[in-house]
Amino acid sequence: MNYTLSEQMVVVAARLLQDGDAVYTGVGLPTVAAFLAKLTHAPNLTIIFETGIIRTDPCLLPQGVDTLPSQTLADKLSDAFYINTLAERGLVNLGFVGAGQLDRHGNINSTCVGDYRQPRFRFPGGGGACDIASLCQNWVAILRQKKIRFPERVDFVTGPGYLDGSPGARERAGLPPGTGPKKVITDLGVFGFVDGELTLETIHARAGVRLETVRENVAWPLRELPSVGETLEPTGNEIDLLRNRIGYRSGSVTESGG
Amino acid sequence: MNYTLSEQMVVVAARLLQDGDAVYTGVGLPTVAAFLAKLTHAPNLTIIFETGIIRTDPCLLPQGVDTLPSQTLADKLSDAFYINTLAERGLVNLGFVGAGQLDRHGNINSTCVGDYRQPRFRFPGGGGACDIASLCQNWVAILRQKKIRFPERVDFVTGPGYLDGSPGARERAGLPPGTGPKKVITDLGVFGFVDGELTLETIHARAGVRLETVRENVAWPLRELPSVGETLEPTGNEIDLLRNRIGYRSGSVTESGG
Amino acid sequence: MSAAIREYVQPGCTVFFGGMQHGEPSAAIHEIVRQRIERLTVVSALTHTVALLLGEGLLQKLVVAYLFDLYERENCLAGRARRLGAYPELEEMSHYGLSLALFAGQMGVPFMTTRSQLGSSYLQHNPNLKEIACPFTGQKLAAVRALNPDVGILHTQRSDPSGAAHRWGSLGMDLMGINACKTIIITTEKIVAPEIIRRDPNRTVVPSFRVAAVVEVPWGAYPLHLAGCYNSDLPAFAAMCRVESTYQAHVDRFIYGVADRTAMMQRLAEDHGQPYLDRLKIQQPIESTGVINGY
Amino acid sequence: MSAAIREYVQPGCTVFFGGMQHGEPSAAIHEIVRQRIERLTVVSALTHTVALLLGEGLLQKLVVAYLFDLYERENCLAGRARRLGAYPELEEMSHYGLSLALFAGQMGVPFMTTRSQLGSSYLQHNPNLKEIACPFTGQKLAAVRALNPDVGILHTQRSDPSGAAHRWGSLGMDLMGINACKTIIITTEKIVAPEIIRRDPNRTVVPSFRVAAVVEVPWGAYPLHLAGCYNSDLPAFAAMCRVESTYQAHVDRFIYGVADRTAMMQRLAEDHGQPYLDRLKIQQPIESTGVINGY
Repeated sequence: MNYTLSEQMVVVAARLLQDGDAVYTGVGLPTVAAFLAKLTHAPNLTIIFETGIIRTDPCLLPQGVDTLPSQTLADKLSDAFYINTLAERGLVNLGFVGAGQLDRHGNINSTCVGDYRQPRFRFPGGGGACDIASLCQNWVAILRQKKIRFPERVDFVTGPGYLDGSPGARERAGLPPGTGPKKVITDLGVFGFVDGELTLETIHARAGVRLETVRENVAWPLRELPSVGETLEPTGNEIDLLRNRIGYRSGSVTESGG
Repeated sequence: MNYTLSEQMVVVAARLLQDGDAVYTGVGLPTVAAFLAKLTHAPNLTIIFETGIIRTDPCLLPQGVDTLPSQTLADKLSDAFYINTLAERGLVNLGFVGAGQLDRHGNINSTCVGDYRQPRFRFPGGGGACDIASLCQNWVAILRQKKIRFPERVDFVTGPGYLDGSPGARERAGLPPGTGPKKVITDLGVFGFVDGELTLETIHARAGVRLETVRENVAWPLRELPSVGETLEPTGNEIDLLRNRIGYRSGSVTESGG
Repeated sequence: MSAAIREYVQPGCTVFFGGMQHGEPSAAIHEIVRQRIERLTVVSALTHTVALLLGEGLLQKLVVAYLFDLYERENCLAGRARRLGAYPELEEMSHYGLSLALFAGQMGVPFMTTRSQLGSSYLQHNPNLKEIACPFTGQKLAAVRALNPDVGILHTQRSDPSGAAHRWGSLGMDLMGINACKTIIITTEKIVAPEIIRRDPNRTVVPSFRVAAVVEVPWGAYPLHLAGCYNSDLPAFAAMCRVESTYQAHVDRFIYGVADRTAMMQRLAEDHGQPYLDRLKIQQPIESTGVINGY
Repeated sequence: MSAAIREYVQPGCTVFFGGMQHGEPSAAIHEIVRQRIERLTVVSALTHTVALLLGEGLLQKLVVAYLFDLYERENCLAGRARRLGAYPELEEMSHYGLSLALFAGQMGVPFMTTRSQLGSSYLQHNPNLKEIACPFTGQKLAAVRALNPDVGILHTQRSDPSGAAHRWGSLGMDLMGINACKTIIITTEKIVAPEIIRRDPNRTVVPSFRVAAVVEVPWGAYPLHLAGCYNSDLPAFAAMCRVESTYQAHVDRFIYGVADRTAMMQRLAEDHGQPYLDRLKIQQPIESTGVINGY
């Protein structure tokens, strides 16, 4: 079966969604993943975009989060305030975020590298990523994997993961109990968290990814499950839906949410 | 000229409104007063009802604050939250309140007489009176005058006047600077405040009210302006507008706002 | 209605009713009375038929700024509650305070602030109000503690079968109130196709995943007015509450004596003639220009 | 437009622009560029044409959660600002944090709270965020300090001459943002009769006593989309910003080289043909069912 790594990432993300979930998604792969879940195993999914759009029907694939297609015939059009109150109330099951960088404990940085006032590198900023990472019941980061994007410790915590990784660190900081990053999906593999530390679960082996490549593309000795598996491939139905029903073309939308 | 004391009260209230004001009014006399002001000297008045109605056109005289006539063709229909944010921002020039009782320093009580948990007498409660008394730039109380309704000190401060009457008492309590009661209009006379104390300014002498009657109907030695005047009577035009344009009949609406 | 109330309104629970002097869920309140669901804590603002819960002795607590029926000179309801041993505990704050308590509940934060109520006696008697200092300016503020009622009931002009509903007219505490609730019941004048709702999604009250039950009930807010639907019959309601005899006759005939709101409205028409109800209907409807969406 | 901007947008003032990835007041932003009003502090969320203020060196400070153009690899604007000595000071918080800052501004209270941003680095670098403890529960919260911009500009689909305007579609930070501002400018696709607005007063943005100026400007949000009016032309805008040469040509021809938005749209039609604009228009309009009011 022929598929791209982007399609693999989308399919992994889609499978994390459960029927009946409310999901907070950003532009790009997360939206495609939500639409795919909706058309497969999660018909009662509610999809939330940060400008205030709440919809249960898929729409023409948005080029941005907010377009006339993504607004039209929405279930509710509200605002950035309202949808975050849903999240802070604990009513949003999952959030997808993109990230400039992600560290050993799942903290994300979409702000800057180096000193905040004299940064070596400036990202565009976190947008709503911090809100998703702070407030949704759980969240999932989707980003392409390069060593420089996976430092051991980010210089700026734009969105809190498990902070220093100590037990209860999020709760001590005041974040809602039980929240935090659940998975990280890259073009190389899928990661979970064990004791607050990023932990490799599966690699996209069928698409040709090797374990060594995954290890080489984080800046610290990567923790791995005792037996790292192979990411389940997309099914023919999933690829068909992606390409022909949703209209997704790898590269036609940007990678990052949030 | 024949007119009722209610009409006198309405006319005094109307004359306190200035063109361009935003006024927060309750059911009854205050609404009638706002409509009268609108039809005479204050065509650019904005009238705000506490359920969220904001209108610049008079409407059929509401029996309650909120009716289909008072909603229809409003300038904006919002909610109890929104209109109070306007007040807390300092954007509401005047508020009218009713009161069960009003004391020497202009504090109002629409809650209870006696101990709060074992009251000798229960009023229906303050509703939005405290918000008006706390937040509007200034406020005016309208109530019928009986000694029992003008105690020296109320048992429950439902809406803050000048509290204990000491200089800056409202500001020390944390209330917005410069706010407070401006006038009290009764069926006997019109009062202002001097040094935070209720002070008689005019009596409805032309309607037969005597100074002694006003003094007898407060529970403390009443402070008076050096020369207590006579309340200016309604003009023929005002009475005509009240009766024939606004449709106000004395007794057809209840006295109290808030 | 009967099933929705039985399932979601439990004895002893906290209920929010929308409709601040406009379009309250009176049919739902009648059903609560009919089922005699007791020990309720009611959070509401300027709702009128809540008086029936007081008169029937079903209240344990009221979280309000105002309730006309507490004025014992005016009608028989508070007196009835006393005799039934069910005069409710009162938790009082101002209307804005109450809207902030519900707003904080909607937001999932533990409190909100205002300068209203500073200097008042509410702060001394209500433990859910506290004076705090602003961390930036040092200024005093009244903190109002969040309220999250167990169940909220909002009456609406139209809803689709999933509970995506449109409500318009003055909104009182409807939006923050219903959003603050853990469980939401939507009652509606008319169930309509989802497309009717989705062609104007800015007006939708809550997303349907928040709604537990939807009940179609024409005249569901009577005797209150409801924008676009009917005017109020409040003078008749107030008169009925004044003395025991008319009150008792009313609840026997129009609540306990009927199965539902449809039967109640039939009885009203029988007793007073159909023109009695027809005169409440909108005589001069004014329809808005719609909005355009699409792409 | 020219007069409204000149009167109300002063050099050095703080400006809020509505339109979070939807229908921003781009014609007003062009006019600010044309008048070269400098040292602006801009408060906004996901507005695109704010990039022009950056590229033209007119910003002193940005209060934002995200600005694409800070990503210097992607386009030439931040680099231009640096060269002009006008790279803005950044005050950053999350989008929800920003909406709360504006909401507190609307409310007239000095702060609002959320758990978002706790544990993040925003709290260390932004003095307008502080950790506080809830007076009721003791739990930690992030307090976000209120923002009251000097002037706010919101583009709307329709407005009456007094500034009572309807805006629909996704609302981003429009309502709390514009309400927080001391002075409000409404720009609108179409000036309509007051009756059109008042037949649906639930949709009215702010009461007209809050509005300082109303400007009719068709295509006033281009290159953004605006619900009911037109789709976006953002890919063209993003491509234009990538390198100096196309950027400079664009601002010369379409901002400095024209008197107003009408002239700009004429030039676009001249350069690219009328079909270029026609394709942005709504191809399949969907009109809502109106609401009824009256009595």
